[in-house]
Amino acid sequence: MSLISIEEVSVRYGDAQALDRVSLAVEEGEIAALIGANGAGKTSLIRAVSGIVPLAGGRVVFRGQDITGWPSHRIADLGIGQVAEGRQVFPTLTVEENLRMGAFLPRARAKLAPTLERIYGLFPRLAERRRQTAGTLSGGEQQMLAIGRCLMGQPDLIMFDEPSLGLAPTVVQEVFRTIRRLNEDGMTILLVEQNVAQSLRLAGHAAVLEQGRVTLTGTGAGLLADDRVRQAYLGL
Amino acid sequence: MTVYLDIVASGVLTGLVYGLMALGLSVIFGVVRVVNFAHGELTVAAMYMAWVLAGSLGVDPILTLPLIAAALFAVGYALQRHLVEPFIGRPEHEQFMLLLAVSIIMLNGLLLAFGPDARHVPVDYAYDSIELGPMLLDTVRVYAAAAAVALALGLYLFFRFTDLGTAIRACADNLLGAQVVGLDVRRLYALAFGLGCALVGASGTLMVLMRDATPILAVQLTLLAFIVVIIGGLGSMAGALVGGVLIGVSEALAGFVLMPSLKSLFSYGLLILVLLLRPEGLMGRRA
Amino acid sequence: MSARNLLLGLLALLVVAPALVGAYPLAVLILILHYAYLGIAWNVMMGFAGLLSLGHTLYVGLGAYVAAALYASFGLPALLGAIPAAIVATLAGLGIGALGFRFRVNGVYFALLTIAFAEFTRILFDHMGWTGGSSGFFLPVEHGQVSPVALRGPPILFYYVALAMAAGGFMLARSLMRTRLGYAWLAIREDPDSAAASGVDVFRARMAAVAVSSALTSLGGVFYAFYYNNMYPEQIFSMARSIEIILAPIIGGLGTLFGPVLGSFVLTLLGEGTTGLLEHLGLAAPGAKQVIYGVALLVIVTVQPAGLWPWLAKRLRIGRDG
Amino acid sequence: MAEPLLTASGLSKGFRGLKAVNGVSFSIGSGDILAMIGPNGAGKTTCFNLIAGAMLPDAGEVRLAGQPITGLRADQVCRAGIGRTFQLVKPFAGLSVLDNVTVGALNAVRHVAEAKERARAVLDLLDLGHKIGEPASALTLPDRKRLEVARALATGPKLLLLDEVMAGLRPTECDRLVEILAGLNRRDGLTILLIEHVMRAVMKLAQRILVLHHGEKIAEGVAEAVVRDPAVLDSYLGEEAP
Amino acid sequence: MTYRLRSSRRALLQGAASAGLAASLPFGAARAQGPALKIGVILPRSGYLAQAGQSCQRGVDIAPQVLSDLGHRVDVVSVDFESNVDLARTQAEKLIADGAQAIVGAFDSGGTSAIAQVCEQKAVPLVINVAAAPQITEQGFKYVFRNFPTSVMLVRNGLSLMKEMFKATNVTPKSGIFIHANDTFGQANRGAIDRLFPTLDMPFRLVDAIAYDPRAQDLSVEVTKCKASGADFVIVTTRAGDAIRLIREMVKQRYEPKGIVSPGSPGMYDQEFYDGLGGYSDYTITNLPWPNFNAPITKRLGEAFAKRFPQARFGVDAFNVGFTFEAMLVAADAAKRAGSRDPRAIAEALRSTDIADHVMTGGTISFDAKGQNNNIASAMVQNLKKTPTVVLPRDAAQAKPVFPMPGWRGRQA
Repeated sequence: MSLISIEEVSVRYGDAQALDRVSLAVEEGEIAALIGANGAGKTSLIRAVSGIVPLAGGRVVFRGQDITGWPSHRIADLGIGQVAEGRQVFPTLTVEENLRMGAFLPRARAKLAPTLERIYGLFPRLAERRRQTAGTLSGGEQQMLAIGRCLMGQPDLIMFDEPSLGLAPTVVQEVFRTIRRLNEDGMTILLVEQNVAQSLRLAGHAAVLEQGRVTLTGTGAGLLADDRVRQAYLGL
Repeated sequence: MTVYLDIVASGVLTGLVYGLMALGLSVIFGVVRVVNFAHGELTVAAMYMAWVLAGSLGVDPILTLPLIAAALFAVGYALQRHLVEPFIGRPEHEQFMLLLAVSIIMLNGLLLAFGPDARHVPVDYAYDSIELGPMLLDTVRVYAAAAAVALALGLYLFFRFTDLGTAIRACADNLLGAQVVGLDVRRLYALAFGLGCALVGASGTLMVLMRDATPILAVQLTLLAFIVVIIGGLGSMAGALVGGVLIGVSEALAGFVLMPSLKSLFSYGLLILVLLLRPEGLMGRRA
Repeated sequence: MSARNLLLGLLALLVVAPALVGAYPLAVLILILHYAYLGIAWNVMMGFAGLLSLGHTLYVGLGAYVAAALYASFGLPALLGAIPAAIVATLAGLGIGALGFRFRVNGVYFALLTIAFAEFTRILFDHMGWTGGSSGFFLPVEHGQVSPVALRGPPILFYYVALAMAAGGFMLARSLMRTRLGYAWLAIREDPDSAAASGVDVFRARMAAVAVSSALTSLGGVFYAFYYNNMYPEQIFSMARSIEIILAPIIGGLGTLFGPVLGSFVLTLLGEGTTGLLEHLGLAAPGAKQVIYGVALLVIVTVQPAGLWPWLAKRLRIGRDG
Repeated sequence: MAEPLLTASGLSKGFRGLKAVNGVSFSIGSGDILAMIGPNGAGKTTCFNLIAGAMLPDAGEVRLAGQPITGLRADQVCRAGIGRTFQLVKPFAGLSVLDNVTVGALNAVRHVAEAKERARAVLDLLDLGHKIGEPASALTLPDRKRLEVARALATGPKLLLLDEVMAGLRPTECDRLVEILAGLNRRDGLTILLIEHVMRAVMKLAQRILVLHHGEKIAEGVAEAVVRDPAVLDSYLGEEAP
Repeated sequence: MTYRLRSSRRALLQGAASAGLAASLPFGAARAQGPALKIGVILPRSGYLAQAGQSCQRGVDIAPQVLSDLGHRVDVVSVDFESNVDLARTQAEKLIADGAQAIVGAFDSGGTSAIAQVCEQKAVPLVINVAAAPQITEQGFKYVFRNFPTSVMLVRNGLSLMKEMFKATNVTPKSGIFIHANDTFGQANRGAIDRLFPTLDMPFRLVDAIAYDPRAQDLSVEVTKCKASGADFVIVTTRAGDAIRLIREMVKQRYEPKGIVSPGSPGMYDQEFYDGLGGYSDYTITNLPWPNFNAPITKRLGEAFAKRFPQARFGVDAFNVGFTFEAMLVAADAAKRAGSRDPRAIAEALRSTDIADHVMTGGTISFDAKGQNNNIASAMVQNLKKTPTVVLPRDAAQAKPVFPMPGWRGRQA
């Protein structure tokens, strides 16, 4: 059984269709990648899964439980975490407060202290800046904070939404290394990216999203070699 | 010279209570991003509650403060949950009309219930003054201001050091971020609205020591709260207190040096200047 | 039914109304037309250009005081006095607009700025000796004089003046909507950035909206001054009055031409009706009427936020022209 | 050689320490089509905003037909002859499709009646002629994208800035829009600068491509050559450098 | 406190009921002859003037019975204009449309002026009960009659009564300060004081005049300013609420002038004032027209009042009740003399009004060419044991004036 299975999900904003019957499954312990251009509907998918935007159709099943229509805080408490596009840290809260907010969920409260230590170990930069407000951090540090905050919630699945967006190349490498490390520690990951090659290289399964529809699926390596992917992205 | 000391002291004391009242408006706006046009009506409702309790139980309003604050918390929570929530994200003028309707209903409901007469709550110390060196301080004002400072401090501690307070700040800071980490935003919004109203309840209770309760006071108090929070910075908690003191002192001085009837001219003048030169307010953050 | 037929029918009915109704309904009709006119004037700013003004009594008051003072001091007839009245109000509006727009005071903040200026002016007039300060300004009463130019005469004269103003305001708003400027306003209301990208000078178009709105509103003030013959800063510049002005267009339908008219009819009749009903029932307690008023507003805002007219127009199958 | 229609030199813009655009220079000849590509967050839209007067550059200059337009307001830039669309579409939601485009057309012609005529023609051209009565809020996303193009086109620009107008269009719709734009370019000599991710459109339309990455220009040249440039591949596909 | 709440609501209900009762009275039941005169009464029974409006309304409620005893048959329709001038106008239109043959009102100068316009246009007489702004009778109305002093008259009488008091007590203050609400009435008084003070050869210096916002809830700065001026005599023009706040602040700031005197403003003789201040309300003084309690008609009015409003004090409401009753009396008297219910004829008869037996002190009620009664006298009314008591002029005095007033210390709220 897949950890999460997204079945025929549709999302509409007013009259505009953002997602059209998208299906995708992520197996426990793997990295699945969803690639696609701007406006293809990647972010809509993540927000639909996490209950932030309502579904116009389809269903989402997590560990065999239908969570369609659940409010976002209950979905998060089930163990579905996300690192959102643009980081979405709390700029006037300190680094530590940001992290504590990640553990506001009932499932995570008890393990707050040890997890905090673990995250400071993982990202020493955050430990150095724990009293600083998040708004004063650099983009890369904010991304670390966003990942750390997500981990505070003790998720079983992390959805990454364009974690490389707007970051310097060296930082991008670091982010991808972190994702790989988390996966090696057993975390299930759904990675949504424009950074095609890097994502596909990491991913076990991958899918291409175009205009709200899944147009290609396969293994990461398979898609990486697929001319159709190259065509879609470079018109080669 | 001592007369100026008296004036400034009295302005500061009054200003602190103004500040506490404005704090309620500021908390609601800072988190929910809705401008509560029914602010004055809620304050007056609290004043009437204090009057009724004082009349029926014979208790000093300061002692009934927690009760009234709790009652208004419930009112605010329900208001947000049932009326305001669907209007989040709707155009500003629609939110304005909604709260205007609430304020019209409340104002006239109070008029129906209590009539237009001003209601005074008698306390033992209503006519007392405290001598402090050369200064003569109004006892009522000293108590009310002290209570206001204590409450503001409590609020600060709540927001700064409790997880719930931090969570409310997080909602204000980044709504999407709050949803992303799984905060129950709707409940936190209602809590914030309730908290804002609880402050209104507390300040109304203190206000009734200094002012008589009458429905028409509501519009004045709404405008006053707006002036205070805009000057201090809409959404900024320190700003509300600073704005309150600033208005309290400047009104007192303008009234003394020039003419009392021109007092509010200065408040509005100050408001206009702040709107033009520093619309985020003296203590506010630049958007 | 077309908008034109509805309009002509309503106009015809209103023209013959004085022959059909008594003095009291006529007074109510005058009130309805007056508020419809003010609503139309306010709607130019909010409904067309998206600028929320909560201080429109400023222009009512300035218009009233200027025309009344000129009449009392120099015998200048109302029709001529209306010109300086409109000029003064327009200058005030342009001043507030220029400050607000240049300093980027938007949305709720702009609304508060307009309140602040209105209140500021009220207190100023409270202390202005030559207009009587807070004890009010009174116009002399001449007997037997009937002059539309001087706005002196029986209620029926004021009725037709109010009707002419409402009809004129309506037609002016309607034709403005069809000009370059009208399109610029609508564009700004919907999205200032897109409007600018489409070549609309946002600042100038907004200033034009303020100018038109404040000038029209001030004429309403002139009417007020000569109809009531007395004015007090406390009352003519009051915030409550600003709210009263904006209720009709919002309830009727923002940005529509018929909205302010419909809103004014509904609100005034609701108000007068409940007053009468409550008195009849012996329940005429202070505040009861306004509570019903507030509930009506609440219902409309929650159920029909676009206003009554768009809803009605759809049922009557009337197009955008309304 | 004739003076280029648009010249941008040394454009820079930072937001809170982050250099969104850093010393970007390029030019477009009259009648050319230039595509600007690069990963998300590369600074493309900021570049547009600097050219269109929506933002003031920290440094650098923009000239249109030799005249400096840096520091002009958005509406002045539009009147100078640059029409634009927004990446996140901003139609006048409460207005009809026809009125949306009429607002743009009023930049080109004096009278409302003429503007409506012009708007109708533009809408016909973009296959929206059958929807002129509908409110813009009722349009689907692809239709809104085309509405944005129509509104910009109706302003009568010498230079058209298109920000990801193909995103969300079906391949056939995309091809149709390419065809229309190519026609305008061919027939009327309309100059176009486009930001685009849909490469099938870029390759069909653009004579030249400019690649931005982290706010800087990393490549510019003939389309076929640019997409084979290793630096471009790296930035775009995220390949590690060979 | 709760009791007062109930009583005011009951008064309202009774008011409504009595209007209905008067209308349904069978013809033969009244002693008076001919058809009843239909009087429309407009008062601010709600809104910020509600206190005074309701006090006046008590006069309206007992008037039909007392007038009937005098041989006048009236039919009263009362409306509330909610202290809102716009509403005053439409309510007047409505009353006249419903057949009111004379209008009585409206306590407030603004509302009265608006009603006057309507009455003038409809040629229906307006008899003003209370409204002092001089402009009302200077606008050239022909159907407006005022049985109430203008603010100039009030202030002139008020100032000369002060002189009389200084003489009677042999105490004269050194300097005075004038503090007033900045509203219609307050400014009218200010104008009158500015004009009259220098001409009346007053024995003290007026050091300053302070205007405050009538809506201001906090008068501490105002009192500080009075205290800082060093004045030992305070002249005030207030309404009920601000009068209470003013005195309360004086107590707190330990400001003890020799006297606090109002030249004819409401506030310091309202029930609210006594309830709000208790013992601190004593010794304050208002110089204003006051009922002549020795007149038989006043006695009859007092009896009717006591019967109808057992919980209210006639001695407190007498001013509002007296003038409101008199306005109705004046209208009924004119209608009787005119022998007609035609408003024009009543207005004609009003011009030759000459009523000697009436409630308030002063000469006969008669109107000059502008419709103003110039024969109204003022009395000095001092609060003694929480009761308004006439202390001057000597012939009407119920007690001796207490001046200078005792200090605040030792008194109880």
